[in-house]
Amino acid sequence: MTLELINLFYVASAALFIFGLKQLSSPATAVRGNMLSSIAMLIAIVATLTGNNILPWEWIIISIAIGAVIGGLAAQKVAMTSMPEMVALFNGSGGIASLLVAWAALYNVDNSTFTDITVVLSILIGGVTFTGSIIAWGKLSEVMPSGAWVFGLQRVVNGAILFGIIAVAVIFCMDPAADSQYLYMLIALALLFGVMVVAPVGGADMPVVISLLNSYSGLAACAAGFAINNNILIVAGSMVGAAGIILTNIMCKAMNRSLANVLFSGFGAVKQATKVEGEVKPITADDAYLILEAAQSVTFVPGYGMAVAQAQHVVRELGELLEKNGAEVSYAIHPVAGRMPGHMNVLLAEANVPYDQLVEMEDINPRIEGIDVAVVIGANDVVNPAARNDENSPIYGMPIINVDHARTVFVLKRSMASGFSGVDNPLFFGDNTRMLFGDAKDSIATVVAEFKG
Amino acid sequence: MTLELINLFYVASAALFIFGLKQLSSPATAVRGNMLSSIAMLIAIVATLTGNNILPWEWIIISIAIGAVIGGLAAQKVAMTSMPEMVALFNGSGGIASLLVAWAALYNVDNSTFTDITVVLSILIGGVTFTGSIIAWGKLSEVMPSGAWVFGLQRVVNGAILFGIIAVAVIFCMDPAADSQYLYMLIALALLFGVMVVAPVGGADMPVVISLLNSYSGLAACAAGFAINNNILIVAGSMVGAAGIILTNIMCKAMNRSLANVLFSGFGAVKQATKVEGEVKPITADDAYLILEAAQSVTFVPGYGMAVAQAQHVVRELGELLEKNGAEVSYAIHPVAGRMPGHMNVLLAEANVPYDQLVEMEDINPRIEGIDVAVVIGANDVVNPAARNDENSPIYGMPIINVDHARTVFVLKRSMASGFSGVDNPLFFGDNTRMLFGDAKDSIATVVAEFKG
Amino acid sequence: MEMFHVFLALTLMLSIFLGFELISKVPATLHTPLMSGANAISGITIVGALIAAGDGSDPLARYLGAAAVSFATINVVGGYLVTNRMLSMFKKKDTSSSEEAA
Amino acid sequence: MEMFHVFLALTLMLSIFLGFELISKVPATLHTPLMSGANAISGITIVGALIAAGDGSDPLARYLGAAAVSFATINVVGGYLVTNRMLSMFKKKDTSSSEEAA
Ligand SMILES: NC(=O)c1ccc[n+]([C@@H]2O[C@H](COP(=O)([O-])OP(=O)(O)OC[C@H]3O[C@@H](n4cnc5c(N)ncnc54)[C@H](OP(=O)(O)O)[C@@H]3O)[C@@H](O)[C@H]2O)c1
Ligand SMILES: NC(=O)c1ccc[n+]([C@@H]2O[C@H](COP(=O)([O-])OP(=O)(O)OC[C@H]3O[C@@H](n4cnc5c(N)ncnc54)[C@H](OP(=O)(O)O)[C@@H]3O)[C@@H](O)[C@H]2O)c1
Repeated sequence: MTLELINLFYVASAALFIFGLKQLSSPATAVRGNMLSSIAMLIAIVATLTGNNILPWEWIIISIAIGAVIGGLAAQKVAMTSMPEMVALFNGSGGIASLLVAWAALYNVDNSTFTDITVVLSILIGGVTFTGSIIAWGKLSEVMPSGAWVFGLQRVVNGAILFGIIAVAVIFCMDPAADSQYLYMLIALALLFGVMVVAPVGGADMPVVISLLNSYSGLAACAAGFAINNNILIVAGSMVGAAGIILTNIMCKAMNRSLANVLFSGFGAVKQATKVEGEVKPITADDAYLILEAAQSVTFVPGYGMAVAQAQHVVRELGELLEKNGAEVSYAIHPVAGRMPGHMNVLLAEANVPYDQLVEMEDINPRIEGIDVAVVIGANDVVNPAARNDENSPIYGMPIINVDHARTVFVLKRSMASGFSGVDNPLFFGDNTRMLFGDAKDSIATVVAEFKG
Repeated sequence: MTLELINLFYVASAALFIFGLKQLSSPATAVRGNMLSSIAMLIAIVATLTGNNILPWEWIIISIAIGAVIGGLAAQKVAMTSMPEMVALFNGSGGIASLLVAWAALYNVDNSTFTDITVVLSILIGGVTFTGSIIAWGKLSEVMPSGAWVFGLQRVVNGAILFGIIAVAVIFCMDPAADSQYLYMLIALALLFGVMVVAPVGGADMPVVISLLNSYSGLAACAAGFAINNNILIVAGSMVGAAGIILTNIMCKAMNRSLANVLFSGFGAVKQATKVEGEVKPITADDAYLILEAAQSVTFVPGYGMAVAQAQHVVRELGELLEKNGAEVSYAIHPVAGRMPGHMNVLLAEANVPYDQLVEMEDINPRIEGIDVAVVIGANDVVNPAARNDENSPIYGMPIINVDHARTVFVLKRSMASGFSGVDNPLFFGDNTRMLFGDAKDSIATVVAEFKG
Repeated sequence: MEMFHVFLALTLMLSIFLGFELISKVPATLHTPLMSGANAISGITIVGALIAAGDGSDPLARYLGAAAVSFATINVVGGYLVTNRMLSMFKKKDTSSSEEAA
Repeated sequence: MEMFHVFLALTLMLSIFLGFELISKVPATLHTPLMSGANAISGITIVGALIAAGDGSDPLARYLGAAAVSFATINVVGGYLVTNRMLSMFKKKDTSSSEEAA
């Protein structure tokens, strides 16, 4: 095909990507949207393959086969609870791919300064995304220590690296060559910088970092698109960039923190909340059963603990039993419950909870007074009333699900330990709160057994 | 400036157009949005003027001056009630401008076939838009007879014109020249076709046609953009095209008719609604005052009659008096009340009614049972319960404001005449309906006078 | 077909999608100003008029261009002014709203 | 700077705006699949890899390109498959939802 025709196919491909994303706006059409998007990708790839100057065929087949096997296996094997790690790794491989593309583009003879600048950008963004993602993955999967890695001269060192990057980039652009030593220095510095930027962020804040790196992997593709004058890379890359930035933003807002705060400061260490005191009223699964049996309306509020306990299936079972028993059942989902946006939704969907039973925070709060029992399953920060009442709390201002306003609250967790933010939770001492200690899956399974007789 | 730099300014201009449209999404920011959009236009014009091959300066100054004076005067003089006519005229001038641009583009030496095709498209769309808009303006302003102009062989004649256009276009593209006789034929046919397409549509359906022509004026700009390889014309033209199509769609949906039905068939002539019979209970302005004085909640439902009577100012005055009197006052706006989308909103805004007192149909209907008095001011079709109940009615299925569910309904109109659709209105015979006959402005002014003393 | 025609097609495709997304967010209250605002924006043909008439050698091209400039300017000036006039009338509750009363 | 760089910039600008409009409509329920879907789309660099590596004469360019193709393919294949796996789990009430019960 001529270059013009190939590019016309790219236009068609871009339109399909857009249609695909449009259909992601509802769970009912989302599967089709993903399908359309993959067809768009196929069109772009096939159109490219018809061009003249491409890799030799054997090389293409082998490299695609390798990638397809790895990607396919990963997609099939990954547990829904490990999606954050998987996304992190994919971000990394997107980043390194863009870095390599930009590097290879240097071997083209007719590069202008404009192109060189975009090559440098692509290498930088791609490199940072690559190593940053690996560190994020390591911290999340606890292959590496997940704490914030802080040392005295951190700012100075990072400043020096940044300065080095700029200097080397300028020197390289003045005399660019594919085998310039400055190129190697640039790549090394970008990779190093990725490590240095992500390492000081605590494992707990990784989801925000991952989403940001998601965005970067898109921007890297954009930059690579400029480097090789390719439109479809720019269109698709921008979409990915927008997705990452929007999700990052949603998470920061839902935690009531700024992005800078997430990236540049450890959490919880500094601020001190008002000490919480009071009496804790534990309850046994048997007694919980009796109360649930009598309830007219029950709402489940899942959190990270449900993912840890893998309790979603028994929760769905309990939900169905309660419905059969005549109660109205809903699932209230906080935007940052769990460890990534939409985490709880995916787990519950996996357990076959219909998505029209899921209720968002803004919709449940106005009617929570009318709920008989709110069952908090391994959630903690997202139901912490201190966010509403205690101005000294580090999470003050974070919007929460007001379970303390329900008639009765059950909190299922293993101990009195605090959640992700390390902040005490006055909910546990509330008059209408009963603590059901133990692994969430076990506790619920016991209640389910009682129901079944 | 170099062509590259000019085009970079076009990119900036396009971004500003987009920002401007984004700010149109709320009345609070809309003024700023319009401002941004005009700055975008200015940037595009100034950047273009720095190019080499432009019209001689004297010509430019004179032609801009002429246009600016006409446009400026029109904008200042037009009454808010005549906005539909004004928009129609502007559509026309946009269309003819695109036609002329495409024509002038033929004098460039290096035209490809692709360019010729886009020139033809631009001439066609521009020409149809021009004469179509003039006819639409004529019918709306009643300079021309506003009925549907129908004659026996219409389809045959229109088919022949269309065939002629295609034939001439093909011949012209095979041997294009700026002074080809086929060009003149093409222009003449396009102008004729515009007349023939709009003439058979009744004056009453003109708003839909105007909105459609709005869209066409944008598409004509797009086509002109292709003809002269200009990006900013394409970006801006697409936005206009989208706006027109979306509004056309909204109108058709709110009337429960298809676009084809609007364009190709007279209205009301064919279908026959169930005959309405019953007793009409008139009321005097004095009695209406007594009831309003005692009302806790009043909602005004304005329609085309309010525009005719120019009653918006007294309505606002009455609203304020009722509020002082302790009643809750709202204005319920049907999406196709009046003669163009948003017509009532503009009139009420002109009379200083705050926009947060305006309520949309979907929001008023669920709570209309709780309203003491619904005051229908020159509205008819948009409150016709036949649309809900009478399957034989031509307007059956059109969503309406359910004023008949309010405790009391006042209908202000001059006679028992039907509205725009020519359909009888059972509302007038309702148990809780009182007819306040007379010009809406006079009737309301009387009530206001009673209130004042 | 040349390469920049493809670019133009891409621009068209993206702009149309974007236009639909943006405009469908405009609330019903602002639909009339939206129409006149669209009139103003369609005046962008003025750019085309300046270029197309300048490129040609023939005097007729200039007449056509000059006429096109005039027509497009009507849209630009008239459209933005009347839209601004309309939009300035939209006020929220509790802004000074009672001076203009008749 | 050449003309097509300007075109690329325009494409970038339009795509970013469009991206924001489209993605901000994705409901919270689908945010996790959105992330993995974005992973898949970012695999578009595979197109860049095929081209960049083919254009160069140097064998190193080929190694780089081949590696890039592999990495990008991981994203494409893995991303679409896992997104599809996730999305297929989202069901409405009253579809056959009880077979899989443990
Ligand atoms: N979703 C996102 O996108 C995202 C992104 C970044 C940060 N975050 C943050 O993550 C937090 C999410 O809040 P969250 O309420 O979901 O979780 P959380 O505050 O981290 O609390 C989880 C709770 O689950 C309990 N738990 C753990 N394993 C359990 C098991 N096997 N059985 C029962 N309980 C168990 C833990 O208590 P025990 O140890 O006592 O059992 C813990 O208190 C927020 O602070 C949010 O800001 C979320
Ligand atoms: N808004 C749009 O975008 C749009 C577009 C296309 C079509 N339409 C159509 O237009 C119609 C709009 O409905 P509508 O209810 O607003 O208007 P309508 O159905 O046309 O009724 C207007 C009523 O106002 C009365 N009226 C006229 N002058 C009056 C005066 N000076 N004082 C008091 N009353 C007066 C007339 O009755 P009297 O003669 O007895 O006084 C008439 O029944 C719908 O059918 C809609 O489909 C609207």
